[in-house]
Amino acid sequence: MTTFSYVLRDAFRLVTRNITLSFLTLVTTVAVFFLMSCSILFVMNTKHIVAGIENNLVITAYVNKKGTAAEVVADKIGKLDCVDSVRIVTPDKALEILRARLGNQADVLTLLDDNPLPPSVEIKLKNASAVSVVARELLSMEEVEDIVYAGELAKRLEIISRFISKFSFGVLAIALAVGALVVFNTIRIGVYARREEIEIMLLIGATPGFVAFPFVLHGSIISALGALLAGASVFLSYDRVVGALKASMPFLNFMTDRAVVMDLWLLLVGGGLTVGWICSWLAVSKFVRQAMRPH
Amino acid sequence: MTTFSYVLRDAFRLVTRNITLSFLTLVTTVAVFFLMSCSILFVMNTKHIVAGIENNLVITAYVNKKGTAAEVVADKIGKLDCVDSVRIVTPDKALEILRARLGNQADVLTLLDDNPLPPSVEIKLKNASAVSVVARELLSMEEVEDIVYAGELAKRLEIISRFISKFSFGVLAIALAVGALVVFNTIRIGVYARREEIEIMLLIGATPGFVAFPFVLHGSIISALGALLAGASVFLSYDRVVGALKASMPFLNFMTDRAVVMDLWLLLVGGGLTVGWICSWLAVSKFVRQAMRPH
Amino acid sequence: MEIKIENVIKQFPPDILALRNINITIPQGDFVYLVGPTGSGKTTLMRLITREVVPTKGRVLVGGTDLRKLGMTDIAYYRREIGVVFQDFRLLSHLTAYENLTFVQEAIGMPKDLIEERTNEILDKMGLWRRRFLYPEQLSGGEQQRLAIARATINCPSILLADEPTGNLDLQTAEAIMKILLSINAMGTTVVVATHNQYIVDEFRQRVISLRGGRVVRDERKGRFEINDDF
Amino acid sequence: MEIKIENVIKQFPPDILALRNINITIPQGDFVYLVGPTGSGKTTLMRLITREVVPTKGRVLVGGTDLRKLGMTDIAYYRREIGVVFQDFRLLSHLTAYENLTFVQEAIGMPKDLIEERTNEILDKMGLWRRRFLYPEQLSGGEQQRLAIARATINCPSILLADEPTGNLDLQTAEAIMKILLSINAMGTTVVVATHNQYIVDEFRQRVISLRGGRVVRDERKGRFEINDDF
Ligand SMILES: Nc1ncnc2c1ncn2[C@@H]1O[C@H](COP(=O)(O)OP(=O)(O)OP(=O)(O)O)[C@@H](O)[C@H]1O
Ligand SMILES: Nc1ncnc2c1ncn2[C@@H]1O[C@H](COP(=O)(O)OP(=O)(O)OP(=O)(O)O)[C@@H](O)[C@H]1O
Ligand SMILES: [Mg+2]
Ligand SMILES: [Mg+2]
Repeated sequence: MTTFSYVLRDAFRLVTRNITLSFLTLVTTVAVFFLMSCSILFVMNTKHIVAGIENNLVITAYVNKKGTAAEVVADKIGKLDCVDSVRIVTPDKALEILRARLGNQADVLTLLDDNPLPPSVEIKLKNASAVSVVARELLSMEEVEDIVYAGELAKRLEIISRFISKFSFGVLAIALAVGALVVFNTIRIGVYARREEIEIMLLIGATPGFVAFPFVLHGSIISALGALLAGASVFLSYDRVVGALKASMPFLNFMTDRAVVMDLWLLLVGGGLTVGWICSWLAVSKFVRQAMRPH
Repeated sequence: MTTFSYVLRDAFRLVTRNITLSFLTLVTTVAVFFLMSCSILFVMNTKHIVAGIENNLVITAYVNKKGTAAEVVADKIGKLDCVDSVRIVTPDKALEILRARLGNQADVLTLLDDNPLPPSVEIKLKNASAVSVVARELLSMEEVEDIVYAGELAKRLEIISRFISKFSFGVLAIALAVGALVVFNTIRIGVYARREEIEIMLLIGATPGFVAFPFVLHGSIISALGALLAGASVFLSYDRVVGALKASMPFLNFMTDRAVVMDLWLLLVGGGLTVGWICSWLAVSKFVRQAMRPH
Repeated sequence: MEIKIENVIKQFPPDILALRNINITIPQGDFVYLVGPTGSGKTTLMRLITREVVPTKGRVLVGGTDLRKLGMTDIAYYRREIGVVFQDFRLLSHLTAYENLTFVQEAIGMPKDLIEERTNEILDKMGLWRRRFLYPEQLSGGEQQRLAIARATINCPSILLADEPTGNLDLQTAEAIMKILLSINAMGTTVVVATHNQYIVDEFRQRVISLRGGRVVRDERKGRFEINDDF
Repeated sequence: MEIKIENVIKQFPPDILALRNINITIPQGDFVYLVGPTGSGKTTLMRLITREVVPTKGRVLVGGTDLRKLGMTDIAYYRREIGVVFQDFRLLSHLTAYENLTFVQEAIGMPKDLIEERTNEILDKMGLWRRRFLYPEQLSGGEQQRLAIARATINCPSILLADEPTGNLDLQTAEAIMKILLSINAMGTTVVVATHNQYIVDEFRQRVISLRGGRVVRDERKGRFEINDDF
């Protein structure tokens, strides 16, 4: 009991005694975790935006004029999982569009004996990767005469999306490494600064665990607190920042789900605690073992 | 002379004596500077890509059929600075395009007594912000009957481009702050770890400058070396990374100018040196002044 | 616990022979002066017993256990049975005088009220009561030394090693300290005192082990301080 | 440089009166023993002269200059004229014995070959030649003390302050050290030695200033060590 209360007090002393130093470390940790969450949110938003663009992907299928061909196609395709919605464009509608395009010379179209334009079905997809599947499906239907879709754009978006997934892992890995390094470094230098004390404590019968524990606690507290504060500032400012971005770029589809940011926050604190604990332990245990080694 | 050589040796000793510690600090600095240059390059590439898209911006101006109206407009507009190139689309060409669009029902167009389509001029711009200027200019010409341009897209690109400029400052500022903090922190803790030595040196007659200098040198060296190594790894890997990206995303217009990366490298090292110098000086000078204060 | 040092040679790199074939047995409850000129190996001998130093050859047995065989945690528990007054005090500079004393008691898990009581008592006995909230660097040399002695004795160790415990003290205080050490010894604790202080050795006569160049040159019950012990 | 301590009172927070109205004049070339029981203010008095401590009241003049008026760099240059053997040695733990000596000479910009020569000479004189590549923590207590003395004297200071310079030394070595201090004094250096060592004070008789509870209770030319100097 007394032992445990000593450990707590000593960890507390480690934090408070060199308040400037602890503060600096904390600020660094906050900055690192802040950068980290910013990168994560950036990646998440980019994915969200790309997904938004993908949602507007449309395949136009021209069908033959026989009876209800358009309805049949729309029905069949509409049942696919990856399809968001379908819309039928009748020949009349198509002609209307052409007429609008020809402007004041559109009268020429009245000379057509029959509407030569085919009916078509516009299919909205849920994501870019579905394009080729749906396209193949459409082509296999006898009702479909031709299909037109932004094949290039679809492919591009798919590639970018996949790349961002990879990139996000990279950013996370680097940020995590830097965060861990900063904590490890701080604790290591802190241990080094108190090397004499550690040696003395070990000499007067303190167990290695007892000596190491305050440092481990110190590292974990600073790291977790850093993550907490970084998360808090992100959480509190996210809505406002996204609001401002949305106001100037309403055409981009930002992520506005607070729950996701909240999850990120929790994840951050958990990660901070774990990283702090592991790093401090690594930093201090080797040193203690070394100090126990006899001459 | 002897003094200076001592200072150099002591700075060297600071680096080598706790080689693990110096190494850790260095790795942290490298990581920070690496993240920093990655952000900068990311921003530069995004701007480059946006600029590439802007380059493909086109305004179509429909002109009246009188004589050489198209040539006159093309001539006048072609002289503007912000215009990249102009191309005249004759009515025949326009009809051809329409015919292609109507497919096997295109015969209907042979019924037209006269080509109803107006001639037009396609104007390629250098950047999105020029769109409204050119548009206004075109509308003021009596030869021009109507203009069509991707107004929304142009505006969006302009906003995104401006936002990225702002964002790049933000990223740079945060990265710089974190870098400075890490260096400051390291030196501060290093000073703290050697507080006894510093006190003793001052007691036996070393001047404050003499005591502080090795620390300042140490901080500058680590920081500059960190920037150097980060710059080197960026410089050496940039071509390969961009090559890989280009291969999978050939439609994006990546920056491939090595000179820019080289400039960035130099900037980084200079920045690292300056930041290291200032931070170490701040870290050590206050401490030395404090140690000189009498009881 | 009996201390048995058997055929111990200690060589520090590269070629400093601090101890050359030492054979000493100190039964539980003995009081031993360790004398000898500077650099003769007194401190090294004590550090063998705390296992700060392991012998290059030979072995050190305390209470029948070869110290070399102890694991890290074992050593911590073993050291709690030994009180040491280090030649350079080794006080914890981030703790006040009061905290330096409570720390060692907390480390072995003593109850809080007992700690408080014993600490106050010993601070008073050592004349440090008015200095209890000062940090070591704010204490005079003699005050630091007394604090180091207080720390070493507060846990009633089985073995007490005191390396030059009166080097910074005036005669009166030195005498008072010696009386404290003797009373601790009377309660059954083995006490080993390394010293250059002739007055103390002659005043309170006990077993004297004299070192010279890392060898035992004299081992005498109720011995005196001889002039060549220090030349 | 004459040392003049005028009406000095030093109070440490909260209420520790370490010095109470001290008036001492030490002319250039004097040799002074500072005696008194532990905690009587000897070290504090010396720290007035190095300007580690400034008086709560009164002033300290060295060579006519009020130490309180010196700027940071002035103090550094002033301290180069003072050699100090600190009670706790204060050796630089990251430097070897050899480097501890060269450092102070480099700090004042002496030429390299002279440094080497003088360092080797004094290492030999202090019996530390074979230990020159060891770090302070690898030296015995007496060896550290001799290294501290070597460092304080190597720059031929105008004033030499030695706080308990023989506390960890055997009699023979202590005598040798005293002879060195006397020979330095003979060359015109003011020497102030704080000590509890009766034998030394009586053997080499010089001016004795005796402190007690922060007051000067005796100031005698060719004085002896009196029994109540240490009680
Ligand atoms: N870690 C070490 N490395 C090298 N040499 C050492 C080490 N520790 C001690 N020595 C040497 O061993 C010898 C004996 O040292 P020790 O400290 O035991 O002497 P001592 O009898 O305590 O002397 P003193 O009375 O001066 O304290 C000394 O010459 C010292 O330089
Ligand atoms: N920084 C400080 N803060 C508070 N008290 C102090 C400080 N420095 C010294 N003292 C007190 O002033 C008194 C005189 O101390 P000083 O070190 O001068 O004694 P001394 O004569 O050198 O004793 P010793 O022979 O034990 O070395 C002591 O009681 C000490 O506790
Ligand atoms: Mg010793
Ligand atoms: Mg003193």
